[in-house]
Amino acid sequence: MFIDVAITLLKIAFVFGLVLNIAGILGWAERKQSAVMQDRIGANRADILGLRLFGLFHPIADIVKVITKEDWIPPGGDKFLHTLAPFLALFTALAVFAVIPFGDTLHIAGRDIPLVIADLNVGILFVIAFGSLGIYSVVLAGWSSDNKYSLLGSMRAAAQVISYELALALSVVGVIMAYGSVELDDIARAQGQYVLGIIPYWGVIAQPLGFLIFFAAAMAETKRTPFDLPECESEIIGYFTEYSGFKFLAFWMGEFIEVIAVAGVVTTLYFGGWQVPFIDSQGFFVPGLFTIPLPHLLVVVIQVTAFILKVCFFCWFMLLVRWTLPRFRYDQLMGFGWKFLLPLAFLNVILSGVIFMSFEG
Amino acid sequence: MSKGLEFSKKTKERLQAIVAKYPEKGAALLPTLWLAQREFSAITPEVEEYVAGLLGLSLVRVHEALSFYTMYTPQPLGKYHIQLCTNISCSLLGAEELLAYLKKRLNIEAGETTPDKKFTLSTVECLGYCGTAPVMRLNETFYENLTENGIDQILRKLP
Amino acid sequence: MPTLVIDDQKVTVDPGTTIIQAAKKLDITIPHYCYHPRLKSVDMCRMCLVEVKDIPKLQTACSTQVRDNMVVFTNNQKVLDARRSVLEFLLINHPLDCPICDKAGECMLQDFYFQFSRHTSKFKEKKQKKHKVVNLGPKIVLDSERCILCARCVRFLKEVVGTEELGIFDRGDHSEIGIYPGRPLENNYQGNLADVCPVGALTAKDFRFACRSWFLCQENSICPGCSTGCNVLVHSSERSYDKTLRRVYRLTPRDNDEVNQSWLCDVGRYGYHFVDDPDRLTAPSLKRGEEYVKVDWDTAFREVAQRLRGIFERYSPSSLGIIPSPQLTNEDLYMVKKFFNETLCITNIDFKLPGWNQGQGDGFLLKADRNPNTMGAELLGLSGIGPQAGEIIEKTRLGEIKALYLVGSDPARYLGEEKIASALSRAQLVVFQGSNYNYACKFAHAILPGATFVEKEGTFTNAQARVQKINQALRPLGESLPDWKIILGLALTMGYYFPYKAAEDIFKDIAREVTGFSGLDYKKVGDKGIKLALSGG
Amino acid sequence: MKIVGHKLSFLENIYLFEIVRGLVITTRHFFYNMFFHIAHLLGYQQDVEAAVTIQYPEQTIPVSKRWRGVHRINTRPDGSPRCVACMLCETVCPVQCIHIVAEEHPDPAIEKYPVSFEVDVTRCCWCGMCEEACPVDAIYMDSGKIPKAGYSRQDLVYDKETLTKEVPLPGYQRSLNPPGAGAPKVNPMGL
Repeated sequence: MFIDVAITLLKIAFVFGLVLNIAGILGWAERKQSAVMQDRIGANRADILGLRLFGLFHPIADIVKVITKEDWIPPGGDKFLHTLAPFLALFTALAVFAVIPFGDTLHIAGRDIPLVIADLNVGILFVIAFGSLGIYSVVLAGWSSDNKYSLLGSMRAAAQVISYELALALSVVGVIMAYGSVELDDIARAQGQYVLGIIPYWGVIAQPLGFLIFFAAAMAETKRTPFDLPECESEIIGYFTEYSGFKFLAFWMGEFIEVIAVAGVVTTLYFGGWQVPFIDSQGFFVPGLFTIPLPHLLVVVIQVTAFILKVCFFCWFMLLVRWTLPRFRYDQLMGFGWKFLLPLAFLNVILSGVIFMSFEG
Repeated sequence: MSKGLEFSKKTKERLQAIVAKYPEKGAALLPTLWLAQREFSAITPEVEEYVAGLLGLSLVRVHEALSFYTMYTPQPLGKYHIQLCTNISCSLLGAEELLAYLKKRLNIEAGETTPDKKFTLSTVECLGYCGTAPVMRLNETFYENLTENGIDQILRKLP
Repeated sequence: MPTLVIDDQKVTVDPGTTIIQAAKKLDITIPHYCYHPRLKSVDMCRMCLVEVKDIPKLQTACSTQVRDNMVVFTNNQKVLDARRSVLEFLLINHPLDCPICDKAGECMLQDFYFQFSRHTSKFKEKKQKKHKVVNLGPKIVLDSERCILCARCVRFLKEVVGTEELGIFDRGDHSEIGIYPGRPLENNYQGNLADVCPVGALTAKDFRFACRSWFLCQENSICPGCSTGCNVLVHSSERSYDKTLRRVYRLTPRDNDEVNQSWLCDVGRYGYHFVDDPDRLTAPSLKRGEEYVKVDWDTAFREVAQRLRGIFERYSPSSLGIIPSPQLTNEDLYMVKKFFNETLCITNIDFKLPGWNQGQGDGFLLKADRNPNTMGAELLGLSGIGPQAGEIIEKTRLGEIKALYLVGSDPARYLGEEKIASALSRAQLVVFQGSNYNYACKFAHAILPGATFVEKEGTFTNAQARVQKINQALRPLGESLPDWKIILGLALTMGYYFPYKAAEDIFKDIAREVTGFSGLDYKKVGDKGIKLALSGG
Repeated sequence: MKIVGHKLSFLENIYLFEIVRGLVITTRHFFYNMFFHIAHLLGYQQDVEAAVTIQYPEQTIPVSKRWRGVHRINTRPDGSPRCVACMLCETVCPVQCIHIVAEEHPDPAIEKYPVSFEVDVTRCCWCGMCEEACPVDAIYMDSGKIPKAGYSRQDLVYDKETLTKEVPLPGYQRSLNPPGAGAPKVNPMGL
């Protein structure tokens, strides 16, 4: 019993440590990547004793700066909710990681340790539920700021998130149909199959359209360009106008954690989760030809590494998208969500149903 | 505030006669200054004040006249005042050399007086004798067609 | 009455008028330097040459008297050519240093050069060097190189002042204006020399290099220096251009035949410095213990009102004394009278401090009474209601008067510091309202900063009973307010409302209620003022 | 209203392909620049530029000779400013960033000089009209300098001493009289 708790705590520490570190690095990566994409050099000024390390100290400098800033609450605002909102944003973004499996079951010392913090049998619903809960932080932030522009920003955000929630959820239905489970671990495991014996049966193969819909909708959920209307730091005033100091940082981190969460969910649902093609618990194999056995621990390490790399790739990809595409106009945003993505998601569900039915039949 | 400065009786009589000629007393300024220069040898500030008082003029008016006319002198001159013309005609005919000669002979610069107060040398513009240039004026006598020798003779004859 | 034609316009003038004056009637300006309307014409500058029909040579407009049927051309080619040539002559030895010349921007030579000449100099020889920065006296500096020898200054001192301190010395192109060696300018009107000089030769030390003329705004006002009430222009700028951070740069006389012609005495001309003096009071302050604390107007009003009311309740109106100052405008004084005398029934009001009118006059413009509005204070009845001002101070010393309200007056100047100290230290409440710090402020329990004459609007009544208007040239310094507004605010705090929004409203009431002022308003007062019709005055 | 543009084709209307095209462009830049950044780090391919940015203040762009930088006051042979405090630059300045206080110079030939000459570079709009207006060849903007940041507004109000110490960037001098020049070559006022 005690050891179970310890193992769970260890997993939590591993996952959260990883996530928070990646989130911190994403702040640096966003600057550097955008710079490199735009033929610039990017942040490189922060130094410790003359050591600059490609600007890697900038996140640290940011933290120092943000912590020493004045923490200001609007005099007319709701003090409690104003303080609660940013932590809610952090919490909801972080909670998603509880159900994301980051590796195959680890057999060690006679124990079976599933490499997921909480293997809920309603994993997908949990993910979607917490994704939706995130909107509370935004609405509370806008409302408690006693600023009409903040409120408008939060209303925009609420409308946007609710709109894309539908498409998001419906696109996941296809995945559930394909693998017959709502448990993320099952879905990840099921993606170890092969189509025609050689193509990994990943979500993106089974649900190409669903993937696109899910990815677009998930991007919208993270409230980043091209869907960044709730914030629009540069021109329209967003919901965290009245935030400063560490609370602002919390929103900021929350956003990056959401990016990682989306990357994790996309990986799990559509890109095989921790699966590495042609490597299973037995070892490396070429279907129908031969198998090279590998030790169990090595396989698990490879798989966990693969998962992390996939997540990193999607983080990179989302930054790429953010620095490539311009922002939607608000009516275009709503039109896209309701008139395009939602019907497409319905179509995807029906098509998937028809296809899976016909294959099974 | 003439500090004991006063015309002699004879001069006073002459002044009376001069002033009588003019409708206003102040108009007699130039002859009065001339008298004063004769009497006191130079028109010093004290003399100016005296003249101004005599004629009921302001000091500034007297000073204006004094500074306008070159024949009034604010400093006492030597016994002999040599005025050498250095205008065009005279210069063409050697006035410059004569000036240099005079300077050497008297050992003074133009505008200066010898230490024994005998000679004062000054240069003037046209004296109106261009036809017989170069010309110099010694006190009230004009000497024409000057040469270095001529100057020597003139100066030697002086008492 | 000769009728003549100037530039195709017919005009009828008095016999003996000169062409330049006749042209002025038609709003034709004939350029000139030596001519000055208030000085004798001398034909020195030749700038005013005009063509008269049937006279072959050009005539000087400043001295040629008009004849009947005369035909004058002031603007034909012949005249313009002459002007151009005259200017070329005048500028032969004139240095081209407009950038450092104080007169630049208001120099007639500069103006006419740009208007009529714009020639390139043909003069290749070296310019005549003359004396620069010649100290003519305590207030005036001469730059001989810039002088065009129009002799306006010489004639001004001869004809107007009569001191004949300046002359033109030397001859030809060596001619220079100057003083008799060792006799600097000493008269009280030398400030006018800088105004009279059409070029930058004579400049006032007070204004020299302080500011460029084009940075300054001008506003019509009245000199507060004495009871003559000379008409002046206040030259000021809200932005400071010199080290002393002043805002008013100079006062210049404004033409008014009835008062000061075109002149201004030096006492008045240079008496404006108190406006930007460091001793100006800029914020209302209250005495707390030994310290003075700056407060806002509301607090100051509340405190003064409360303490005044306390004295009222404990004693009687006769325990209050008010000493206004004849430096204040009619409007200010009327407010004093209306509030303190008519509303609060205080009878201890008097402005005549002993020696109030015993300065030194000079028989021309400067009067012995150095207050611009003595007549106004008299007419408004601020004297003779109760005891004299000196008695009010005495009564304060004896403790009969518990509260003393000084409006702009400086009793220590007349009565001596000792007397004031012994009197004011006895009073339970001393309120000082005024623009500058003076000895009486030491004993004040409340100091209310008033605006100076350039910072407010109003009227003065001069010794001839002429009502003249002052205009606001600058914003009041710091938090200071026009005196009538202070009394209005105090009255409001004490519960008395007067419906005045501007000084003009008060003047309307003065016109309604005070004999002599009846039927007047600001429009009728105008720029030149209006003489009151006083019976038996 | 006139709508400028072309009608989108079907493929463009789907956006998907256009999005991918955009992503390809940025990705290409990313990898290209990334490659060279790393190569530079390892000391290779130094001559290939992978970024268009300039590392100011270590590097600066070479500016045109007509470029207007921080003001400079030209000097007389004795090192004092040539300025005669005529305030024409102050007059012409459209943003009122120049503030001069004039005073009598002990030398009557110079007559007037600035006791204080301040340029508020936070207000300056770098129009160069002061250069044009100056009659005595005193103010120039040829120092080739960009004003450095300051910790207070007063840091960015340059006084007479600072401005006099500025020298023209070599080869950029616009005045015919170098600082401290003897006989002035341009001499509009005989100064």
